[in-house]
Amino acid sequence: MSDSPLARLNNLDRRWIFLAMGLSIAIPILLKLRFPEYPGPMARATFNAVEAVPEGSTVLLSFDYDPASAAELQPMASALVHHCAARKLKIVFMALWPLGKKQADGTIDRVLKEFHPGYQYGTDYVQLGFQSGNEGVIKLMATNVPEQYKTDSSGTALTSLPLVAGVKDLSAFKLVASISAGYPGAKEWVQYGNGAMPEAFSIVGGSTGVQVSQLLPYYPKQMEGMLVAVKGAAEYEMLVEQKYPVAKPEVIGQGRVRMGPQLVAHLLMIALIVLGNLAMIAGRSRGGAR
Amino acid sequence: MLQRTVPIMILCLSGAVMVLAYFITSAVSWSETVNVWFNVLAAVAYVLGAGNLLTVNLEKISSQRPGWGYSAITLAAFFFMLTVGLFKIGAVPDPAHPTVHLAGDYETAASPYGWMYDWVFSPLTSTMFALLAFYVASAAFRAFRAKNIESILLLGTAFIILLAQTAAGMFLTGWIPEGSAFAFLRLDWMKIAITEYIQTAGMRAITIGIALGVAATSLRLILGIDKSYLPKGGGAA
Amino acid sequence: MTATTMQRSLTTTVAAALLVLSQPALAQAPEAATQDWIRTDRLPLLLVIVLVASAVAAAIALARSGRPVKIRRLAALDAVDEAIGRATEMGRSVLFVPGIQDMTDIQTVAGVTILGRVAKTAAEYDAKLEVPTCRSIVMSAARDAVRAAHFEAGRPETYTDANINYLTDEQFGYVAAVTGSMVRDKPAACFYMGAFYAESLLFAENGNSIGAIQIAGTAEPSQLPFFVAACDYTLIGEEFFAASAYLSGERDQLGSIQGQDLGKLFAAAVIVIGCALATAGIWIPKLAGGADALRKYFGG
Amino acid sequence: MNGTTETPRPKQRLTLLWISLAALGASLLVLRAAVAAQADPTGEATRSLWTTVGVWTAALLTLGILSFLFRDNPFYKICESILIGVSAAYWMVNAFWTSLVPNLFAKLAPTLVRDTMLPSLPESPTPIADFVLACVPLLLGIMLLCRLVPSVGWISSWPIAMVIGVTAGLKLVSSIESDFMAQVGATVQPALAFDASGSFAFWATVGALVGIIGVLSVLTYFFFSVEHKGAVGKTARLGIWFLMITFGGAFGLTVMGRITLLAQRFEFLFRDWLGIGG
Repeated sequence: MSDSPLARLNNLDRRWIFLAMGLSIAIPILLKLRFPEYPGPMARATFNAVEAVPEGSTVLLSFDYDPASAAELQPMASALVHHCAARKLKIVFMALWPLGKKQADGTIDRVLKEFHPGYQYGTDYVQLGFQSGNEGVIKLMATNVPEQYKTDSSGTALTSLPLVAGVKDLSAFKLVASISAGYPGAKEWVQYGNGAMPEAFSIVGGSTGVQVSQLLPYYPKQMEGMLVAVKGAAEYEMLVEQKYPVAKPEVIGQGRVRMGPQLVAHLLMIALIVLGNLAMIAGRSRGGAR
Repeated sequence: MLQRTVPIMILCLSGAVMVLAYFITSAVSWSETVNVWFNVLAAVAYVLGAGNLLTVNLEKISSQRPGWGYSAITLAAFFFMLTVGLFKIGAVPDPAHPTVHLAGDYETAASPYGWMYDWVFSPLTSTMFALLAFYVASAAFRAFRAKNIESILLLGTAFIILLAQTAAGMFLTGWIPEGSAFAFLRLDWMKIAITEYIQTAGMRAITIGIALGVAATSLRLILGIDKSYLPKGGGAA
Repeated sequence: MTATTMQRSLTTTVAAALLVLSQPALAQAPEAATQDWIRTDRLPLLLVIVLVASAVAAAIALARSGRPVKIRRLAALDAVDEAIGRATEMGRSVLFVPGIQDMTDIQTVAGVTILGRVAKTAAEYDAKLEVPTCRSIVMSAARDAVRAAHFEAGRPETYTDANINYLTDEQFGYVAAVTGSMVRDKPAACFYMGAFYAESLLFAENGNSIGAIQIAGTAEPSQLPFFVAACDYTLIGEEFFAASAYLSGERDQLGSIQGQDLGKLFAAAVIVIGCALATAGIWIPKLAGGADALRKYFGG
Repeated sequence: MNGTTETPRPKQRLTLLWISLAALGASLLVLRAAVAAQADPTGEATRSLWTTVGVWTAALLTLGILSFLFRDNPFYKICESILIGVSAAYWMVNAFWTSLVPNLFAKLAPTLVRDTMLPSLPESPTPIADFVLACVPLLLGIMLLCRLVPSVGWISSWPIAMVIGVTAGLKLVSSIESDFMAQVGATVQPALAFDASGSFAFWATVGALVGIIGVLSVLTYFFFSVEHKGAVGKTARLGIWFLMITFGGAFGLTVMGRITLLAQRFEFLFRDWLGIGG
């Protein structure tokens, strides 16, 4: 057989492809490669939405995901909390998913206490925790927060926590962010939170790659910013870190670390598609000559 | 008659009842009730499944067919998991009712069942799932060939989306100003346009078609036109 | 005798159950009496169901009356005979995967009816047909369907339960076992007909690596791209549901496919009229109201 | 029929390799466990011992599944056999405790179940109704199991017929309501778009038109009773193009998630097992 090397690719043992795929994911993980990101319009819109909140205002962060989606969503949650704290915004944490409260606790420990030790519980941030009821929780909070949350997650009455003592309804917040892995999540916040009082606050959302199509219709009208999966987190991290650097980049750089294997593997896929077609053309031209 | 007519009658009747129940106020919960029944039925049917699993593997072992050792491993794993799960061996007692052994929590990491789930079941299934990363690559290499317009559209779209998914997309086209007349050449713009307009339209039409297909299939069954599910001839074993 | 008594006891039990089921309603009778006993909010849906159902029924009636039924060819189904024939020639088996859901998914029901047709051809060719299942009840139903197919093919003696087996309910456990047996037994034809999720590509890529002809059919939109890319033929969504009727070749069933077409015509008409109204409504607000009403009726 | 004598040599060598690898892993495991037990005499060791054994088991099983990519081999076959056995039992146990116990046994014999399995089971206000209702699935189940007895095996098609009938009825309604009607309704929209200031919006109009034409052309592709010729053929062809773009896009969007899955397995192998790259 005297086929050209390209044409011979048509009979390539697919195990070489497997090996290439394995290496393209393993090596970036082992070397913890971080590539620069080029923030897209959605990430920039999210960044600008947080920047637009006046210093000292209160924001509401809803952790609507569980450990299963944490790989995709935790990096953006960490960056968002750091961004808010760096801007000296008061943060109220809550969760529409039962396991979301744990995710929020972890973020408070790893980001807020680590990088912003000055943040005091009760005056600078409050953890409301999880309440069942899905969109019902949002609906009630839109008119009456103390009715939905009588206490914070550790049982302290809201009235004895200065930050939330005076909160009546959702209009107390200047920004609502929902990091969500599905129902209930950012979509419900738009429909029932923003729907109840369209002018009171802006909404930004984080989403997994799978359910992004559900949220696209709301961006950018009802939802000012949107972060999609690890990629969105990486872009947003880039913006946040440029303006508010941190001592330990591994906490706020998780998105970009996770994008390392993604970038290499995606480029490999693209190369494979190109190679496959070149091989086909090479093989075909020989076939035609015969 | 019992073998052909009765099943058809059962099928038609239960189908028609479920359709009507959806419109009758007092019957709205019927679908939930039936759902619970079927879950119980599926649980009872495990007797058949487990029986089949046993027969097949025991037969292999007793006749010493090639690979009988693997059958033995399957059965050993099966019985171990079944025993620690059904009898809740090593389960953590319920603090409210410490005397009732079977009320204990058998799914925690501290019990054998939970351990098996965490360190055997879960890594095996998630690695099986992760194999897909390799297969998407080999499928892309093999199947995405520009043979005709259809395949060019298929691979072209996949190509654009793959590029737009990473920093490479912004690197290549990010310099095109967003407000300009050429903004549609930006990969992030293309990705949104493809997913939001073309994919939405395609998926909508597929869904409408599927809905009609489901409806027609259901009608064929309820009207007794499609009887292919019925057994014919002698007793079942 | 036992059968009749059993049947009688069944009827009484079902009657008792129905009585019990309606008890909560009876208990609330005082208020219920003032309420509607029919869900009036669902009447628009009822109307559309009646419309679709009567379209299908009318098409079936027309087909019965002797009107010629023309259905376009479906390449994937024309390939079924060829694939099984090839497997027979090569002395290899045929693999049929009826999806990973239980019989409570209509896709599995459709998959099992297609299995019946495939099994009939396989029985005629005397090809070995392997059906691994992911659910116990599907195993039972598949055995019934394949046995019936052997009877229809006039070869009941060649049927055996041994090739239709339950493996495990776990999605990836099932995949591990099926792909493992694929590379070991090297079936020459693989059919994937039913509800599929992430395993679609695992099957299709392994089937390809052993050189099998692969024919897939599913109504799971998220998995269609993988089957389309990696299989030789794919029944896309609605085609999958038409397949069992198409393969049966019976007039009634073919008629019902034409009924589906009437349903699509209806959908297209609503879309065209609605969009025209909505577009005209930009200038004439009254017409926009008409489009809104239409959209609201359909719950969009 | 003795297959082993005919087994080609390379295969035996591979088996030997796996066995020695497994032996090496096991001895390392024992060593590490022994060190751990000595370092931690407070009793926490047993817990961490089991976690260590767990990490090693999981790592070996992960490698076993991955080895399938190279070729089918005994290591994969062992993993496959374990997975079938464990997962079949897992779902059966799951069905027993979440379905049979609360929905069948608790209804048939509430007192017994409360005493032995579910102490927190509340008293039912309608015990007799519960009992009768629970008999239905029990009866269906018994009929299904009749297939084990050849003489009455035919009766097992009755419960299957009921499952199919109920499914057909439920899906007929739900597919028309949430798929057919909702999607048709969502497609109804103006074909021209203007922005807030009232001027013509080019791209939004293109988007709206693409949406409407896309749905109609793909629907045309699905027509069965008309041959795809002439105008219908051309429209159907356009429909296929829409389908191909839809599928290509979906394929591309799925890749990221699949890579994440594999990256997580690698992270487990590197960090939790080998302790590198942490």
